[in-house]
Amino acid sequence: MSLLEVGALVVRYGAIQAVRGVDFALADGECVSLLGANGAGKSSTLKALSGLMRPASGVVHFDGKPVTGLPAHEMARLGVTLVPEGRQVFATLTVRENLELGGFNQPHEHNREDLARVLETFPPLETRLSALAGNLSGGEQQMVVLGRALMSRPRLLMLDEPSLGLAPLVASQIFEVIQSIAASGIAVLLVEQNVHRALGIASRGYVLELGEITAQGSSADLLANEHIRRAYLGHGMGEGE
Amino acid sequence: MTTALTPESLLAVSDVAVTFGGVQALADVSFNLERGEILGIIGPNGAGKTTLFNVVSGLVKDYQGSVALGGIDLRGKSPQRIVGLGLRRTFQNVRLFKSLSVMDTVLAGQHLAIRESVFDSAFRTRRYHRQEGIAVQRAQQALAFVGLGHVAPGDMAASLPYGGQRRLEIARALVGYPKVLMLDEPAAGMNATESRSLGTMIRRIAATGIGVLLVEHDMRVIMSVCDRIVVLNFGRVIAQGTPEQIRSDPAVVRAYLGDEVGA
Amino acid sequence: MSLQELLQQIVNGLVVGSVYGLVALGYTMVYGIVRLINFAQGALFEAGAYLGVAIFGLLGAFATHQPLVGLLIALVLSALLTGGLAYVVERVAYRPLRNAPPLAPLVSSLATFFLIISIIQVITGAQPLNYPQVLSVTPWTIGPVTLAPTSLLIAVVAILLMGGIHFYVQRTKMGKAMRAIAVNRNAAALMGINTTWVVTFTFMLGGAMAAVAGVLFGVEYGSVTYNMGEFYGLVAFTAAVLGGIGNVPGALVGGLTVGVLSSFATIFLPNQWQEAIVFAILILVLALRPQGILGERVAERA
Amino acid sequence: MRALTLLRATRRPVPSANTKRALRVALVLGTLGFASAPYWLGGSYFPDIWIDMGLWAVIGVGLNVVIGFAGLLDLGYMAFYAIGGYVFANAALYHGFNLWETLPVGAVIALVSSAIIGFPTLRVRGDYLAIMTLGFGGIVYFAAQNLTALTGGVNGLYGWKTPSLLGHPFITPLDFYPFVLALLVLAALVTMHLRTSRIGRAWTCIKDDEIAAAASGIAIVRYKLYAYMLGSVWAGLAGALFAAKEALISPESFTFDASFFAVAIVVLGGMGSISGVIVGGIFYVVIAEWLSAYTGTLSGVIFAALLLLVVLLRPQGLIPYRPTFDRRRLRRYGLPEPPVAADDYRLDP
Repeated sequence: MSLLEVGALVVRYGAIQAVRGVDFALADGECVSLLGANGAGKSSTLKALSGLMRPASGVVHFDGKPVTGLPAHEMARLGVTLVPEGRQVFATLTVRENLELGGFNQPHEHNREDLARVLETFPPLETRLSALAGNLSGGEQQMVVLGRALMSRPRLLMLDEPSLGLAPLVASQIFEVIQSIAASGIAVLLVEQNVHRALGIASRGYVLELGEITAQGSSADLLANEHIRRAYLGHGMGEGE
Repeated sequence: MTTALTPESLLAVSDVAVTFGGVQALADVSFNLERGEILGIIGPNGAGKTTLFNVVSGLVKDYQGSVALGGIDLRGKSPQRIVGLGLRRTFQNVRLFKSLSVMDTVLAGQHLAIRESVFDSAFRTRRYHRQEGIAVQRAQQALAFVGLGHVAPGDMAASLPYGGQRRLEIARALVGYPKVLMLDEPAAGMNATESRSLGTMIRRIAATGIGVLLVEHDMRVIMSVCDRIVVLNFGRVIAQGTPEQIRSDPAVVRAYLGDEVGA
Repeated sequence: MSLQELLQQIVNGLVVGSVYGLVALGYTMVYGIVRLINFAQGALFEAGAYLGVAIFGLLGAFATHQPLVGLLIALVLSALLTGGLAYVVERVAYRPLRNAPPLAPLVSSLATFFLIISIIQVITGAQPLNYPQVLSVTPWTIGPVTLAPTSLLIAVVAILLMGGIHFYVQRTKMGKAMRAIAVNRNAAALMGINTTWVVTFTFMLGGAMAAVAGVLFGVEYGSVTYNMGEFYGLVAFTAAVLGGIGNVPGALVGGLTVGVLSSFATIFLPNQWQEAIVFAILILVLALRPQGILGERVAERA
Repeated sequence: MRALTLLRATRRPVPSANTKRALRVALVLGTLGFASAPYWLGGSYFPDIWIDMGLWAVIGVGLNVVIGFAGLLDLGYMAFYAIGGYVFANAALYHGFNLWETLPVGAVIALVSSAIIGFPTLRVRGDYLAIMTLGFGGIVYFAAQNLTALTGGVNGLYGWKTPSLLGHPFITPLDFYPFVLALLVLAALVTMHLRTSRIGRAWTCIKDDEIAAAASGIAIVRYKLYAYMLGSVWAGLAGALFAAKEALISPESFTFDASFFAVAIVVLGGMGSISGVIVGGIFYVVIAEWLSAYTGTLSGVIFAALLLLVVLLRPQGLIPYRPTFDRRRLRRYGLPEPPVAADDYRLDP
């Protein structure tokens, strides 16, 4: 049975329809990638699924229960955790406080265990626990937000462009961590502009164009598909229309 | 790569570098824009396009290198002064004035051109009527130019459908008779038909001699409209050339699709 | 002017300044979390003071026999009731305007302020009301200065409470949630924090502190007037801005500074000008250093 | 170009020309009747009330420039009313100036003082501005109470020679009434004209979106300052007339409460709407006058509650301003009316 089922999801910003009725599903423990050029509607989809935005229409089921339109904090309590685009650490709070906020709804014992695990996953954070998160480098901040997300013991982890603005070497480290998270059995919905990396981690993928799903399939199929290239780099106008 | 300041270029960006709190947002960015040319600026999310726009329009003041508009160095000039020198822009998320009518929106775009004093306005002098008459006529031209010539001038800007709002925003910028027009993702939220007619309009704008700087994610628009394209990644220019050259440039493909795993 | 007089004014200023700081706390916490100048804070201060009068009245003879217990009851009850009032204010006048243009919540909090003090005025008939004397009024003489035991009690209670709030904001889960919301409301919601409730709670906490300040103020001055919320609300706001709005320790620093400065003014200027001094401080700070003494706790968004 | 036909916006149904004309005639007659009421009602009570209404309407019209046009919350507006009043009182008392000679001086001093206070004030953030004007209003109030040499302290100033014009002395309220009316008409006309002009559009732009306004070349701080000045000047003039008519000026007219009521008049009447704020001013005087027979403080409760209700339920006010562009202007400037075809024009300065 699917962990997450999305049906005919529509997201609007005022007059603009950013997501125009997408359907997809994700099984428990599965890692799926959501691909597409900027403005294709990927972030909007994640915002709607995390409860940051109310979908204009459509149905979302999580773990068999209808969760359409639930506010963000309730989605988070159900185990749906979004790591938003652009990192968004709590800049004036310390790294430790950032991580503890991730486990806001977890009992205290969990927090202690999880903090140790997070520090094991991200050794560089160990020495920076009492630093203000805003003073960290981009890579370290990405570790903080990933660690923060893991502290909530997510059942579904949604990542929005985790490699955005990171130097290639740092991005590689982040991808390794994402891979190990996916391997640990947490379901992952990955939005990432680095298509090869994303499909390397995910087993399946969906391609979004102008708010609609235009292709889907296994990662291998999608990588072999000209469709992806087209979605990102486009064709001349008039072609293929 | 050092490009000499070329005063004959309409817009000359030379070796611009910007650092935000230890992060290099832009480095060694140089390009020229000529009269009547459409230059596309593309690159993955976070590549530095917005920062570049902000440098040119004067919102980011702390940068290295130089930006010159029509031979005039823009360093230290306020955004409003740069507008006066002939640079106009539109916004990624349309920013219209919600309590102005369609006509008044385009009149507001002529703020710097209308020459009426407070006294003229308060007492409706002959100069007021003369100035307003010219301004309204120019506004009508601009509205017609962007394809809004049939819209009732008294309708509220916000009552237009989305594509119409985008056009109105362009009219507001055009009516200031800019030398350089910067369009920030004008096709965002448009369907294929709308973005095609937008492309045609951008071409007509350039045909009047305006240099157009176009940031856009819709590759169909970029590839079919631009004369030249500058590709940014991690704040650096990784490629520069015609749409044909860019499309097949391996560095560009890598920037967009990422490295092969293990590569 | 003698040194003795100067020292005396410093002491007086510190006592009343600690009360200002307590009111400033409400402005600063609400501003920090939702970027709203909650004008109603001044009215909540006044409401707290008047509720104190009512509670003392109900306690009757008990308060005379057990003044400290009476005071404690008045403080706690007034804080609870005013906290409840702050809840109503947030629900009615602020929450519906969360996404309205920025002028709307300002005007609505102004209207709320005026509504509350006008209602108090109508009920009490614009007469000053007397506060009972809580402790014996024989002042202590400590070196060159005199200090009433009540004044010391007031300063101690106010400063302890502010310390408590600081600890609460820094150390507890709720406090962390408040600070997280102040930085980034959406990201905080993604942590599973019910941001709506935390905001409401912050309003209530600010209201409760204002009520405590109101009761302490009444005890210190012996009476309350129907328009005290107007002027002292502004004084407390000045204190909040001076300390750095959004900054909890700043509220104390700002409160004490404003208290001492306006107390000094009584030496150098005719009595009525004390009030003008506060306005002058406010305008100078806003014009010259709007981030305040301790600097505004504005997050650089990553 | 087919897609463009979709851009045509829908319009409200237009009432028939006859209905419109009948309504307009009724409105004009009603307004004239109301404005002339002191003459046919007689006595001195009604002219007094009508002058009050007129002055509060002027206050509404002036503050509307600041709040309604430029979107700046000014909580110390009555300070300029005080300044106008005290300038007149001093000029009349110590220099033997007549009201008519003082009015321009009062206006200029209100302009200058608003520029002086506005210059540092308007650079601060929007919400701080409200507080700063509140502080300014407070300072002027305390100055009025305590600068006894200039203001007469709490007792105020009085006892100047009755103003006269062309040998006709002004004694009864009815003598002053036409001038209050004239000031109101002038204020309404001028601000109405400003609204549909370069400066008025700039104010609207700043109110709606400062970033987009700057991108159109509008100097934000300068135009905010203009709004503050061109709004305050009306309070200065009204204050001078008020002092002349009362033959007394004292601090109690400029409390924070008065500034609050001024804001309430603008928000209740309808921000940006000139007819709205005039009705707001009249409404305020009616309520205050009617309630003062029972209790003075109840009007505070009622006005605060009304203000709250309006902000929550009808933020555009009782008589909303409906911005539009009058098609008749096209005819006036000899321009074709839409539709205008794109091919007819080149984009060329």
